[in-house]
Amino acid sequence: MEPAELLAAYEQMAVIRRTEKAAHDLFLQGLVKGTTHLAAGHEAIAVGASAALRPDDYVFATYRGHHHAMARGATPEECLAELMSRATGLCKAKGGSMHLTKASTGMLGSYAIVGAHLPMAVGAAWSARLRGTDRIAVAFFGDGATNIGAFHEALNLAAVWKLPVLFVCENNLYMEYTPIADVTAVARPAADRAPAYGIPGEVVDGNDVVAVQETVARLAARARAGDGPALLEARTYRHFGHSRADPATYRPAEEVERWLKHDPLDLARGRLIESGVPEAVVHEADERATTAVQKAVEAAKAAPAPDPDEALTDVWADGGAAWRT
Amino acid sequence: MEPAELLAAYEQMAVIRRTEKAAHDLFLQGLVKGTTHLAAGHEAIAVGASAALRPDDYVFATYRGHHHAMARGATPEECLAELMSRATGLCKAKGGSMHLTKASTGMLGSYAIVGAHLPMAVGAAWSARLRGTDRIAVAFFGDGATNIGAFHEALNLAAVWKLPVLFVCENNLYMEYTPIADVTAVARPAADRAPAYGIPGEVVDGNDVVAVQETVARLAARARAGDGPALLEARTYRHFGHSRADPATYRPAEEVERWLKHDPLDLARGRLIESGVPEAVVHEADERATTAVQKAVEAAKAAPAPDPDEALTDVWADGGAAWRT
Amino acid sequence: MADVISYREAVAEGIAREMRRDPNVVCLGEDIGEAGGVFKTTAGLLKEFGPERVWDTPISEQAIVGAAMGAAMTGMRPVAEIMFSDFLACCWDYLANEIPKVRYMTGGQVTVPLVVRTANGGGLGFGAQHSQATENWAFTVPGLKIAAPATPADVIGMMAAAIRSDDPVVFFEHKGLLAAKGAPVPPDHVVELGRAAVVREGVDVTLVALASMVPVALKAAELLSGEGVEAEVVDLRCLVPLDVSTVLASLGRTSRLVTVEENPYQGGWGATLVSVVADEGFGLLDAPVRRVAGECVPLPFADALEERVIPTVEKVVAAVRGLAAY
Amino acid sequence: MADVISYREAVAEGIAREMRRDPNVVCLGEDIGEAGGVFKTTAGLLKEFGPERVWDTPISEQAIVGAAMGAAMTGMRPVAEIMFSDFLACCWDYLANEIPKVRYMTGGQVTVPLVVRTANGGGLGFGAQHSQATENWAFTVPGLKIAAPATPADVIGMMAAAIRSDDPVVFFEHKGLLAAKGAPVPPDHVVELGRAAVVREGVDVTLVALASMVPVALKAAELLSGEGVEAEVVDLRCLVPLDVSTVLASLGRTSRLVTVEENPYQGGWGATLVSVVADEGFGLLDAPVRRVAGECVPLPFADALEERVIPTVEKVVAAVRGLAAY
Ligand SMILES: Cc1ncc(C[n+]2csc(CCOP(=O)(O)OP(=O)(O)O)c2C)c(N)n1
Ligand SMILES: Cc1ncc(C[n+]2csc(CCOP(=O)(O)OP(=O)(O)O)c2C)c(N)n1
Ligand SMILES: [Mg+2]
Ligand SMILES: [Mg+2]
Repeated sequence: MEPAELLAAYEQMAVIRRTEKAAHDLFLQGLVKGTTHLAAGHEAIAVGASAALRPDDYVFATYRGHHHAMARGATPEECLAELMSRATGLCKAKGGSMHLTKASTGMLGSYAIVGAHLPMAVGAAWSARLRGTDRIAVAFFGDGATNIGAFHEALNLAAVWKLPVLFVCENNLYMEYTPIADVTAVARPAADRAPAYGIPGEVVDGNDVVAVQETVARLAARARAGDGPALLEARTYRHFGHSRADPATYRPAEEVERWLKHDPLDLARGRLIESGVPEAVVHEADERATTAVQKAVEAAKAAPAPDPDEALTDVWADGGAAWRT
Repeated sequence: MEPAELLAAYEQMAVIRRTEKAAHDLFLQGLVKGTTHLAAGHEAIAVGASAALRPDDYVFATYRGHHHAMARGATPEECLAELMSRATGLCKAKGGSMHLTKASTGMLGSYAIVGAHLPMAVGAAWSARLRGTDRIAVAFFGDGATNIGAFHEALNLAAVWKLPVLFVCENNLYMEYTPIADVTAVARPAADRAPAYGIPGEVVDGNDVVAVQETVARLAARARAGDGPALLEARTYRHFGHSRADPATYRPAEEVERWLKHDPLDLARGRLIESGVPEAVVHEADERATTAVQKAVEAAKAAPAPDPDEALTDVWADGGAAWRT
Repeated sequence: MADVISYREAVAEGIAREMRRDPNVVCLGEDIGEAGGVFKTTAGLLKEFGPERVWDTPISEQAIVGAAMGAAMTGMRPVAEIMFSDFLACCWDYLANEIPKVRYMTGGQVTVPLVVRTANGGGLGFGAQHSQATENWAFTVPGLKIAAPATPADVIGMMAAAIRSDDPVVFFEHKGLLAAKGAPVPPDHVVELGRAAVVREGVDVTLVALASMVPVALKAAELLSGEGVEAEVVDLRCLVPLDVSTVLASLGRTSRLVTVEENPYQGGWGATLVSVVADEGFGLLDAPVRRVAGECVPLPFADALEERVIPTVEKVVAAVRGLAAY
Repeated sequence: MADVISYREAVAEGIAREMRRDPNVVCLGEDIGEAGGVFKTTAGLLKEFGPERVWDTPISEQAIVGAAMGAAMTGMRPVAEIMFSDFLACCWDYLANEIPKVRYMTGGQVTVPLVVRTANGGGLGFGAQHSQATENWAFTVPGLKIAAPATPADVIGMMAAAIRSDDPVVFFEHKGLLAAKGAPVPPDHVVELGRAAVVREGVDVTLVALASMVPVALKAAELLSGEGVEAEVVDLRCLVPLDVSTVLASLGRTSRLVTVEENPYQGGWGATLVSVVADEGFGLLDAPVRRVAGECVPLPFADALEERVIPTVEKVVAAVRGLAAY
């Protein structure tokens, strides 16, 4: 990554981090209903991958997907408005935190059933190929998803059909409250499964935005060239609990400390300074991020609630919800 | 295997072969309704494995399961009566060819949804352990089952919980009409997946009853001793088509010929003669098998049809079918 | 054009017509290519359209339907085959939680124009795991259109409508009807989804049926005619959209309703129709509403047992006779 | 004994009572051990019974329920948790094709004494994939018993009956009721499956409800009482066995039926109940039967939208008022 690119990536990560913090606070204030699964700590995966993808590629994410939505073009305001049940939300307040989607920029959805979107990404890659494009598809998922059936079916089909799809596991060491190591037969839940599908399996530091960008770029180029899928395991850690107000007390303090020291923003900042970018410039990026998110919070708060009758639209392609004639 | 054991195994295989042939003929005569999936060619896997198991172990099989039912104690008459919709059938004519079950001898069922019984076998092994026994469970399944989600979930759970369960894949190179190689990312659909679960994966000649017996005995001892599951891929070939009257024209003539020459009965017969058993003795075993199956066919034909009201029993443990009070 | 076409041939023909019209229509499923499908309902497609349009898959129902979904969201019109409708259970998450919900939960950002075709129903001695009529499973999930044709012409016409639909459609092909024959079907025959057909007129009772139960109801109507009872028979064709108007209009003439369905009584589609009628048609009814439905047991193997479970002509006749007192 | 017990605590207490009684009862599921379940409905079980009785699993719904089935067939009484009832779709094959059918298709050779517990229902802003009331899915499948308690006492009593049952039971714990409180429950409290409860007496109309809809119906009844309409409220408690007698007996007194269900109208459980009544209770009815059910859309996220979709007290009151003309 060139310094300018890295600075842009840094700022994007800073925006995501602040948006997640805002979402957390708004949840505790009762302004965000239901649940949230915050991605603070995971920013480098979304931003690094996004930097390596083309705008016309397809991305599929999980309920922990705010970072992917924003990395693929959703604004903090759109996201927060959705979380706060506003008519101006990304999904008109019909989706909520777990289903952020921005189809217009290729962010084809956040799915809340573990593993379900991996076959969808396979289908998008298949479609890209059938329509004669060289787009690729990427599915981001958690370590916990590697033990569910859909994972296995998706990887095998992608490999057999040699489709341009990347499977990117965000291994944050935990499912909800249980360590992935307790329930997985191999040490590297994703990478160690790649040989079962005859595809490359790699591990990358998911907190290093440069490493993520480079690795995804390489695997994406391979996929785009027709050499088939790959499985990437990006090691990372979440800064908040699993969801809502989970204090994550099941994680050893020493482990938390170690990972908080290995923060994606800190890492990127270090790289920026190292490459000669003045601290003041980085600071300005931080400031811009802070302001942007503050404005987004205010705008989302000010936005109107949805009309209840909106509940009876959008089932069918004609916009309606009639099930009888 | 001692010669006496091998002779018994040979006779059992001969009985199975003749029963399958009878089932085929009865189907063509319209006396067997629905469908059949014959296991002629697969006999050595059922008989070899059975010889290595204890009578109190648990076995789970597929719709292609006649050989397992008989290897685990079902008589040809019980099986054929079931296929011919007789009240005396193994499952009272409620199950049919695809669901042969003999729970009293640990043959816990034949399941017609590909892959579904693998988790059940895991559960039986878990239960064996929880109840403080050293029983093991075995799931037999086809090559096609290795690409379905339940396979993945079952193997991972068995490995994580280190359960006494063996997964035995009967790789006959085809699913229904499509070669397994066309739709599988690795060359050995079962064995090549074992590393993804950190368990042993082996390949055995599934037409050699001695090799099967020895391999299963070794893996069973391991499982019984608490060393966890294993995945065995037994190479074999079916003599009939996939089901019903399928002529299996999708298989190259050369391939068929090669495999018919590698017949499990011929192989066992060769070994018997080699080990000094007189041809006449083998011939007698053949004759006994022929007579037994002929008698079974006659008995099954003579058996009564089920009372239609039997359809309204056996849903609940109380024997009834009432869904309302 | 051949003199007659079978229901089985109509499936392949219906798909082929749409594949000729629209290059975005692709098929995927187990053994659908060279083998032409285990029911021969995709026979000839690989030959005509080649391997870039007709894809054999592993035994991976989740990947089949999940991939179809991803392709549908990105510009294709996939037609996915699930070999037996019982196996919909193996990919139920896609039918229940993903495909019917993604348009709604994204606030209308994406559409999922796909068809999931599947061989449905009993009566062939295939046992408990290969014989169910599962259209009622799909009926529990808002967001799926549900088609279940009873004739070759409807197979072609409804297949056209299903593939052209921008909404997801589950298309139930009844195994018991595959050999049924019908008149050849004119080019560009389209049967709009959600239009029931009055396939026999009558004034004494309305029989509402679907798929294989349509011929059963028609035969019952014939027998009843001999007894002086003229039954009107409505072929629903679709469960969603559900053509309530046609049913209520028929009841306006007959004042009596008997539904004929292969689903088990508990949770069968007839229940929903009856509940609409018990509300909106209360004033029309002269007699109790009867449902001739499957018994609430798994499907048994033996013919004699299966007949005890699945509705038959005799059971329909008996149900109608039972209303004579009113 | 504490003064009150919450529905949430009642789940853990109900399981614990049976685990104390019977060493063959074991639990498995995601995050049920140390974490006590994401809804804290298994809190304390690991501590009391240890890791050989309480097993954390990978995210593998098929393996969880499939393993429970294999264990149940071989002498154990497993209690499997599926975290949200929406995820039943991920192991639907076991619920639809395996567990309810194996006894029947083996001619009665095996039984499957297991409980699948799951957090059900909406109203909490969890969105389309975590909010469904899916008891109607199970209701399409003969061979499953279906329990859905509305009070802490019933949770304990029905949990005892479910775990002791030799038949498979799907046990729906309503997320919206978890915080509800009730009186402490005496030792060995067992509520037989298939017995509805008349939870309020009345003579003008019968409201039949289940789980979280029971308090909704009760509140509606109170409001209606102020208008001079006395509603009888029946808590069904189970869908299978379905207590038709209690409902018909109530109708004998009231002649009017309104069902209150969280399922979508299409394919909801109320439909089957109404169809029984439209047949066997035809002579009792003075008015149309009304179903207050979920709208036929996925569950939306925002509170304002979700309330538009799920039955509310107002909707029940309006439905009953609508019958005043009869
Ligand atoms: C099929 C399914 N099972 C269970 C859940 C409940 N659940 C939601 S998130 C989660 C943990 C997922 O862990 P992981 O895949 O590691 O992702 P992370 O949350 O750590 O990003 C679970 C079990 C679900 N959503 N879907
Ligand atoms: C989940 C599921 N999908 C599809 C089928 C239809 N089907 C029955 S047998 C079969 C082929 C299975 O092949 P394999 O596992 O190799 O076993 P074999 O028949 O060769 O013994 C298929 C696709 C099924 N029964 N279950
Ligand atoms: Mg994780
Ligand atoms: Mg095979």
